[in-house]
Amino acid sequence: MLILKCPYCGVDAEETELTAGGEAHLKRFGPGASDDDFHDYLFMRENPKGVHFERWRHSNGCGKWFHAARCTATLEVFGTYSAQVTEPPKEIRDAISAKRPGWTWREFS
Amino acid sequence: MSTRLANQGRLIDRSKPVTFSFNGTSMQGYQGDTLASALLANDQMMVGRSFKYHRPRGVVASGAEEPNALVGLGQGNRFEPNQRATTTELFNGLTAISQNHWPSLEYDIGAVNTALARFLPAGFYYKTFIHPKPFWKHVYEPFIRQSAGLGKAPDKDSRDADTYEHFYAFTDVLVIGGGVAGLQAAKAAAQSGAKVMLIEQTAHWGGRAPVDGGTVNDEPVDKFVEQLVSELETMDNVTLRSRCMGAGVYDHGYVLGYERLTDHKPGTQGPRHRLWRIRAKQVVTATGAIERPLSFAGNDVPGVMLASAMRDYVVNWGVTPGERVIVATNNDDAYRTAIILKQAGVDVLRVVDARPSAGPLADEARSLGIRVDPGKAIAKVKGVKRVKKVAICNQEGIGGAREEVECDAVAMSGGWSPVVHLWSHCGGKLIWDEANAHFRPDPDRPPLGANGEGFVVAAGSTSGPLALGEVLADAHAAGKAAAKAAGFKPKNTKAPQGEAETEAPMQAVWLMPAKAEVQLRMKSWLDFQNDVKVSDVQLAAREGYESVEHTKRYTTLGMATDQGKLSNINGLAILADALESEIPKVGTTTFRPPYTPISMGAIAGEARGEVFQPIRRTPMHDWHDRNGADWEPVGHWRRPYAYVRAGESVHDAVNREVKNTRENLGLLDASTLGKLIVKGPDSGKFLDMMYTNMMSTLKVGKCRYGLMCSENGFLIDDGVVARIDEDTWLCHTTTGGAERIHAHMEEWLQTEWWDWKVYVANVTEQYAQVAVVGPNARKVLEKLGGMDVSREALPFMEWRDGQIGGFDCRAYRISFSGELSYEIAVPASQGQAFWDALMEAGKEFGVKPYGTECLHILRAEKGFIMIGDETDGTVIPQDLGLHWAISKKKEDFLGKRAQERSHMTDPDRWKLVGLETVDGSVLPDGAYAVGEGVNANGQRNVIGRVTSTYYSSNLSRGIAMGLVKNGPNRMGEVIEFPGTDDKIYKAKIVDPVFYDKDGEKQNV
Amino acid sequence: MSEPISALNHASFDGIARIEECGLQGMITLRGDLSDKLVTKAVKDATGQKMPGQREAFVNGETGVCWMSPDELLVLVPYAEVEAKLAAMQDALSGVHALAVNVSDARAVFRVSGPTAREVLGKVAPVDFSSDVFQPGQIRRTRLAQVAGAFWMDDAESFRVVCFRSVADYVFKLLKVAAQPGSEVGYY
Amino acid sequence: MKHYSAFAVAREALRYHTGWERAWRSPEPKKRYDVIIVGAGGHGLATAYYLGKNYGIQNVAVIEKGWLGGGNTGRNTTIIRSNYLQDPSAAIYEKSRGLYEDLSQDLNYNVMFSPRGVMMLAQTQHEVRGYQRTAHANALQGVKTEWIEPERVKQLVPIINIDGPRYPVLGALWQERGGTARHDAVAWGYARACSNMGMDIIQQCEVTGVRSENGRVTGVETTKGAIECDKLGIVVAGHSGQLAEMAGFRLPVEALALQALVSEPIKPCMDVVVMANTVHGYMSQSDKGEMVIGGGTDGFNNFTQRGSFHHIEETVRALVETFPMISRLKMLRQWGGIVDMTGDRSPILSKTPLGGCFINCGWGTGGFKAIPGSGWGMAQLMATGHSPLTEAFSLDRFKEGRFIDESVAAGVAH
Repeated sequence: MLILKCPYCGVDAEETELTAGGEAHLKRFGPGASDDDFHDYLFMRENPKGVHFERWRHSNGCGKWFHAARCTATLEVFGTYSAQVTEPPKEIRDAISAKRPGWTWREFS
Repeated sequence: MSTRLANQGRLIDRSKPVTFSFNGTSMQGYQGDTLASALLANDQMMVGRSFKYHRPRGVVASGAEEPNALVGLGQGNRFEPNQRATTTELFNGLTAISQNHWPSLEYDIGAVNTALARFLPAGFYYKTFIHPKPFWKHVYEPFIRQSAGLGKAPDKDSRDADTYEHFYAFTDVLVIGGGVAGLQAAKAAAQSGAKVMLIEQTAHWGGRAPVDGGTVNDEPVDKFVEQLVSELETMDNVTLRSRCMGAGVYDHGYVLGYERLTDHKPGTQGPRHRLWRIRAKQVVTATGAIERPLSFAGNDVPGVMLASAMRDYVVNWGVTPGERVIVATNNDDAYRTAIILKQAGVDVLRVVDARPSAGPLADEARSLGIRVDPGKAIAKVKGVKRVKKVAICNQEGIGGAREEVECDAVAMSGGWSPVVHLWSHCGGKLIWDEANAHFRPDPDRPPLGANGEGFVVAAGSTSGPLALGEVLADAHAAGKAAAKAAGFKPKNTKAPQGEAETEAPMQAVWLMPAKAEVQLRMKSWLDFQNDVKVSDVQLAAREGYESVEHTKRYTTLGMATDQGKLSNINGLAILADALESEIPKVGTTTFRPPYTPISMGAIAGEARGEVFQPIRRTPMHDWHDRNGADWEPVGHWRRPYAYVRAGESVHDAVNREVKNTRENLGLLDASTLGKLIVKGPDSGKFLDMMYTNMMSTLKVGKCRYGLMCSENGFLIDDGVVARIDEDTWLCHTTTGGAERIHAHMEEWLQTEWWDWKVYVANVTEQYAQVAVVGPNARKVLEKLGGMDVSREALPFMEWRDGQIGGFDCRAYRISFSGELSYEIAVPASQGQAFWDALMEAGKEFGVKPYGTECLHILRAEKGFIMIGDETDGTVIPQDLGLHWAISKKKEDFLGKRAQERSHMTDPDRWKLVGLETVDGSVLPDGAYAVGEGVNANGQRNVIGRVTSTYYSSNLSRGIAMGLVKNGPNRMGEVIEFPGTDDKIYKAKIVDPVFYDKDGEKQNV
Repeated sequence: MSEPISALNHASFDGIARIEECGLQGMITLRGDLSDKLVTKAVKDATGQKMPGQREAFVNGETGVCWMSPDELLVLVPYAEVEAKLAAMQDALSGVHALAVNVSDARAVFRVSGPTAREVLGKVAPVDFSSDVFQPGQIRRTRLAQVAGAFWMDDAESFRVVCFRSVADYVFKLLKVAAQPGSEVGYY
Repeated sequence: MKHYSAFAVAREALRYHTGWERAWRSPEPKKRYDVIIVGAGGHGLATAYYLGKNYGIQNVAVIEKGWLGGGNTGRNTTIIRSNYLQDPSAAIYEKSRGLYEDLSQDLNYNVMFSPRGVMMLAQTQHEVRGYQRTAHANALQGVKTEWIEPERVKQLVPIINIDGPRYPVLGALWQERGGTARHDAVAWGYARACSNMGMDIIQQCEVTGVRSENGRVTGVETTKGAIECDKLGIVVAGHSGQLAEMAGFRLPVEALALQALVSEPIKPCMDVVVMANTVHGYMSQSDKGEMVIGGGTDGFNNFTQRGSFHHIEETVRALVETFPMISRLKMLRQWGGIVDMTGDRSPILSKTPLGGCFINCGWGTGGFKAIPGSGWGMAQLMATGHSPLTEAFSLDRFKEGRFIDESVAAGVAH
């Protein structure tokens, strides 16, 4: 039963107020993209046992999407942040480094 | 015999007798009794039968760990199987029945298994019952099922007479367990100012301490408990709940509390159980420790009891389970039982102590005249339905040279195991404590919370120490630590000084006698309920079931309703010994919630009957209900399937509605269709991405039918889009689609195109929407008067705002039926009045309401697709011949790239066609068309399937739509659909528009 | 037009707390840039209230404004005035990117009142109702058992609870169960 | 190996069961095997078994990081059915169900396959149409199912409430020869049979790397040293992604928590398996008497083997509504497992970009019932390079947009 702080309304929302939205920071591939790129965009999800970035929506609340950095092995939450960014902000990455030195996720570390 | 003592019994009120019944026999107890103590007071030694061998079973414990004394409680709609007598508070009129026997507790046919026990070792069923094959299902399994199971199932049609509820609570520190440790931890935490909640599973505070004795700050411990409780009660930041068990600890500080409100006074007003959903920053588990049985032959005979339990029965309830008692132990604590029994006037024949020597408590016992036999063991308990005598031998050895002593009860103590369940539920790790021979929480590896730090602290005997002074000191420190971790500054206070008699070290004894021969091991029980013996665990190890999980599953050790509370450590030790390994290396099985079983009713909470799930109602819901609506759930909405009149079948009603709507005038409650306002300068661009169609070019005042696909290319929704003004569109969705599509739009706006200036609002429920359909549609609107709804003023696929019959409305000239049709939206609060006005004005035009099935038929006659019928999540618009709705001009829309993949452009995809049976009958729903031969897996090759099929009363024949391989190129071909009724249905491939192909009826 | 009817037409129930449907309440969903002066002014003109901050609710009787999200407000006005207020608001906001829409009929409003009102809501919403955490002046959007809802407090012992109109019947029955006689919790 | 029978048990009883030998050997790994299977769960062991039985490939090691059968094989709700909609699914699940029919005799180990019948309730018109479609499909797929009316439902399941206020039961899809089996026994039975063929089951041995040369697998590195092989099968459920990474490719799977629970045991009251997909819950009664209950998955990646309690609540309230008499039963135990989910919620049984390396994963919530069929198909694929049973479940289907979507007919695919 996770609790995530919604960065938009400031509520420490429990899981039943939230909807999980899968991997964060996907780059959309549309018409003109190669079969491989399109396939990876739709299906090739990061599935780490450890640090993970994902999307959530405060659906039974303010309705806003946001991002969370979380450990899939311990469910530790490193932070939540705006949905309107294409990569994890520095303070989130630093917070993870403090807890999980040497972590990597996709091209981030 | 077991009997009520003349005095003692701190929890009972002898002035308040209580009458109850057991197996139909009326008995008496006192207020404050548990069912178990009352049964023992009535000399009811045998209370049930075991699971596998149907052996007689008596009360063995005094609390939640009880594996044997399970009863069926209550009657009728309040009957509950498998209730523990030890945790059931006695009340007037309580009825209990014993379990797992036939025909009676005393004479049980199943007890033949006990004679056959030798042939029924652990896992025997894996090796037998293999031949002949059909016998498993028809002979062996029914027999096993009937003899297994414990309690009687409630009546098949019983409906729980009680209600349940949930409650959310938030606290800084939650303390689980109201013994001295929990109370002290709560105080230490609360002194910091933290919000503290303390929950206790029983109705009493103080736990074991008042029974075990000792002093705190030089006062008797029960006085200390009393003072502590009243002190906590006066603290504003402390909440105390008794009869509330900590059932489970979950991630991020979520804890389930199981409060039993009326189990001790059934029939009183209010819910029976309340499930607390507690969020705590820190959890203190002060759940105490549980005494372990000793493994000796016959340790399962009624009358053999945990030493601590026997002490509880004497002190708490004034009941002694025997008059001549033998105590068997490997530690000093059991001497307290001997002393208390003796002081209560019970004959304590001797203490059989496996150790060579004991501590001061033994001296005290001796001074009371109790014989102490060091280095001795119980070789065997004799007796079937109750203890008759005990054979005593040397602990070292195989159990020879026995001395037999007649007695009627045995108190046993194998040492104490901390209750580590709640610590472990969420990942807390354990360490093996060699001195006390038990697993205890490893404070360095606690369960981790959302911040990655530990969020559970163990306090008191849960964390290892057993002596009163150490327990209090540990609990005090735990309370402070929890408060600190929750962000508070604990007061610099000292723990109260607890004193108890010093004890000599215990000695791990896993088998009595240490080298017991196999005949004894086959009678030495580990799991009393499931009939797992020492020899079974040894057999599992011998056969290679070496992992503790294998052994558990192979033998069923610890899988009974007590979940191994008494058996786990003893079983592990036997396994470790058999594997010539060490206990910590063998490890434990996983502790899973709940701590003790909790009712399904409590888990379901209020969500039963009318509030099981929300039913969404349109403003005209009650009218439909009063006028014969046969309801159909669509998502959470209810829509009338048809309006059935007296004497009509549903089918008749549908046919009547279809004809009437085509010939006269039909009204459909279309309020459930989603309505989303999309506004902003980038709305056109946005909707062009959302829909396959071009929406940006739609003219103000006009409507366009639109298709939505997922990014994976499949159709997900459709509906009419109206352009309201320069930067505002109104998008209709399917029924139940509004929330989903609204969320879909917000997702793209918030997470992909956040710089686009678009706002979306869901206004679905602002409006009651009525489809006015049929040749007389215009007439009724004109009669009501108001806006011009003529062909010229309001052409097909346009909308206007105005008034009709005095109602402010928006009228859309759209048609899902092929008839002259208007959809009129009025404010929801006017919906019923508007509907009434239409019904009244429409009388002369033959107005009748129609339901969803009629809607389906009307659209199918016109070849219109329905999301959910023609689509199923695997269909792309191209499959449905909807190329006209897929813009060729747009570079991009959601789903466009997906639809370019090889399988999506495969010319062999199944495509939409109409289907007409050769004989006019109705094709079966969901039927498949067959091709030639079979595939590589021997399955019949198929070339298509029916997606919608109806009887058309207008055409007086069956009509259908379907997806057929290469269908549109095979017009006129007859294909075969095998039914599940063994008939072959032949159907001709035709154009999907069956009715009014030129659209003359709607364009009038 | 005929007399407008709210979802449950003032139904009520007395248990450990009083539950009543409040009848029709004028409501406008306003989406826009909440830091925009024109938006602030439009709110002020319609309600007399200043712009609420995160999760604030400034409500006085049937008039007020609640913060719904960083770009959304719920504007409350008397039901009879909603069309006029909306028109004025739309007019005032014609130059900015904003959306103002009448949602009065899309909602139902309940009052839950009495000394145990906090407890009744504590049975259906995953929210800390402690008086030091949730007070008049705040709004919380959350879940009422299985449906979305929002509430604020009019005073120390009464809440106004908003849900969608179609589930008004469910929410009413839900609150009735939560307020059933004999179900006092004694927690708040 | 000692043959199991009632006679053998009786004979052993006379010597207090001291003569039983190990059900499977516990050897140290050899230097080289023809085939290594990673993962001694049901699927891995079954693959090894049919490699030996059907193709004579017996120089096989099954490597397990924990204890055999300790993953999802031992923590599912044991339902066996094959009433799937899509042809490839129906083929592999029906093959599997058919193998279950004779598995006890085949393995000489009683796996307690109990074809007591599986019923999928239709509680909306949409579900009625969906299941009628499935019934038609099954008839052509050689899967024996039938559509039954509410009266028959009540007759088969007396404890059901067929006219509940919210979702009355409108009928059901009934598979008479579906049922349950004892999950642990399936793993143990296969393990014993594999061991008996001379295969090595190596427990407590974790694979830490995959070795390859020229794009072909040559062996694995393990905590018990390097082991060579010609072919490698990765069959590790929740940890497929980690193994695939070692083998140098990625998988379109995500790990989610799936939960289940049991009640305390009661006397027999329900003889069939009932699945209610509209309300998301299913229930059967074990031979022990427990009501065995399962629900849906969490929506987020999770390797903890713990799920969120609200899913338990949702499932239980659905079942209390469907079977009101369970309200006063008690939940004895809840648990969770890690399931790997693919993009279309159907499994992957496939060759991989690494030569000689095969993958079997993505069973999501429905793996137990598929164990024999999956093992049969994987063995065929690994031995011969092709299997009609596994063909449609290849890795490349996602790129082509060729999905096997079972949610079409039922919301969940347990």
